[in-house]
Amino acid sequence: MPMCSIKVEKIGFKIPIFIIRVTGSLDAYSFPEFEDKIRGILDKDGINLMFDFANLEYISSAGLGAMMGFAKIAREKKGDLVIFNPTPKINSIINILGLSKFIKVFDNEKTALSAFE
Amino acid sequence: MPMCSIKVEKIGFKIPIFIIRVTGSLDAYSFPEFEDKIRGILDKDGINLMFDFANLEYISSAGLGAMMGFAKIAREKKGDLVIFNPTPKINSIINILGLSKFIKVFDNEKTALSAFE
Amino acid sequence: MKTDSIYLKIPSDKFFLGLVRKVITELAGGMNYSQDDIAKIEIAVDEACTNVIKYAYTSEEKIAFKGGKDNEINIKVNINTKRIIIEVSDAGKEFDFENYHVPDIAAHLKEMKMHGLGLYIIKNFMDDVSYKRTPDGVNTLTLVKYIKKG
Amino acid sequence: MKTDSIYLKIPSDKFFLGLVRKVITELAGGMNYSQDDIAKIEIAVDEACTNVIKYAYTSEEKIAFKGGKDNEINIKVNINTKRIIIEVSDAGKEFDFENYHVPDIAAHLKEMKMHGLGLYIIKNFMDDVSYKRTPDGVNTLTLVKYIKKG
Ligand SMILES: Nc1ncnc2c1ncn2[C@@H]1O[C@H](COP(=O)(O)OP(=O)(O)O)[C@@H](O)[C@H]1O
Ligand SMILES: Nc1ncnc2c1ncn2[C@@H]1O[C@H](COP(=O)(O)OP(=O)(O)O)[C@@H](O)[C@H]1O
Repeated sequence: MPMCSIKVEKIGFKIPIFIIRVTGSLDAYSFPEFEDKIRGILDKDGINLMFDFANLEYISSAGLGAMMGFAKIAREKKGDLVIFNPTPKINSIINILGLSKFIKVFDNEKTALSAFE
Repeated sequence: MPMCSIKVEKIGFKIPIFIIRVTGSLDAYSFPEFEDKIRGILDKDGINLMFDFANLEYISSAGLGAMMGFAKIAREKKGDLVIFNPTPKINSIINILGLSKFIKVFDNEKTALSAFE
Repeated sequence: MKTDSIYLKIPSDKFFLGLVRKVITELAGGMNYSQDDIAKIEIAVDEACTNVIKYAYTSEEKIAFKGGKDNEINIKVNINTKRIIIEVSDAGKEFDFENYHVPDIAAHLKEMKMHGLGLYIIKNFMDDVSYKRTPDGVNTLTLVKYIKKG
Repeated sequence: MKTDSIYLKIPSDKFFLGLVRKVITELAGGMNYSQDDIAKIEIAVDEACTNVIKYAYTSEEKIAFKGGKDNEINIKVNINTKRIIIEVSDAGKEFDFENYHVPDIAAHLKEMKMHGLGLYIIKNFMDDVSYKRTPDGVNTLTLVKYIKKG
């Protein structure tokens, strides 16, 4: 029932950037499948990740922790992970928890892209 | 919790027509207040009623029965009652119950207005 | 076949009808029903609970389930890959369900009558509807809807 | 002051977390909480139920409440105009809540650690959190959130 799906777009500048658009609820139920998919991207050449959270309705600690974990892996590979377009609800959770100190959060896709320039 | 609110616009052709835009859920909880308001309109000069159901999420038998009752009163006073813009969900309920045989249902505001020409 | 049961208990108060609908649509929405069927189950359960609030529990007398509080409605939802079964129970007045006949809805609507739609909806929108009253005074209306094979 | 109790019982299965959130947001949404507070209550209850599923009930052993089925989670919500109280109960393993200390979240995040956020969220997002285990083996985590006066 708590569903989460992603759409991945690969855009090519000097380095490839993966835009990952997340839809639904990222909770303990939907988390394993989500994690598998993102790990699959990280395992290949995906070290620059942009997460579009516009259609993410809910995120629990499982999802938030995973974002931290993915960011760590991406940075170890000299890439980065950013989030853009979060709903006010999710933006507020990210801020209260202090996650925004470790993962950059942008208002929109354009400003998020600038993180990789 | 199951809230229902209405916005009323009076438009003047030869005869006054009341466009009633309904938002929320029209169930047994929200029904009494809704009925009071519509009866208030009918009691004055409101005999031509157009119900905008675009933002009506839910309607139960209390609400459906009330629409029949209002239509009856309006017609006795030589007016009429029509519905426009129902969501697919509510349109389907109205059709299955056969209410659409007794109350005209239109796709949009323009065609609904034509009922009063 | 795995079968899950979910229980919801609410005070007999119209205020909680929206909650009941949320629970039902969330559960039915996770199954293989068409949008139309989900809407039918939603309204049928809403009407069943509305009737309990309106007719089974009257405002004058408070009645409790054994060990429960006054004027509660118990909703048990049992789901598997084939169907949903919803049991709506109360400890209120008995209802002579067997001898209640839903009105001829076409004639009823022709006369622009406002009442009597609730049980018509329940009986016509669900595949199976039955009523039972146990000796200890618990009334249960059981609603069943099967998943159509696509 | 009128106080209402609503009960929800679900199988210990992550599949039903979405249902729990719907119930909680519908109830809290009908009270005078800010959107932020509703989101905090929603995630706190989700984390509490997630922990029961992950840690209290393990997949090897099935445990039931007295008279209940195996591996169920009981959620009792008590609401009035002042606050919401949510009790999440299970019949599973005991949790040494008193001696569990949430991590220093800033340091934790600095090291990009992925775990241990759940109880931090529960304790920081709710006004009052307590744990109790009764002699008959029922664990209850009680979460309280007050309505701020505007
Ligand atoms: N749970 C119940 N307990 C007692 N009487 C009931 C119950 N449900 C329905 N009834 C009776 O059946 C009648 C028809 O109910 P219904 O079809 O829902 O329409 P309405 O509520 O508009 O009358 C009611 O008027 C009532 O007399
Ligand atoms: N209901 C519970 N029963 C038993 N142990 C629990 C329970 N809830 C939490 N714990 C323990 O507390 C730890 C911290 O939980 P939490 O903060 O939710 O983070 P995480 O689940 O990511 O480890 C868990 O790893 C677990 O050992």
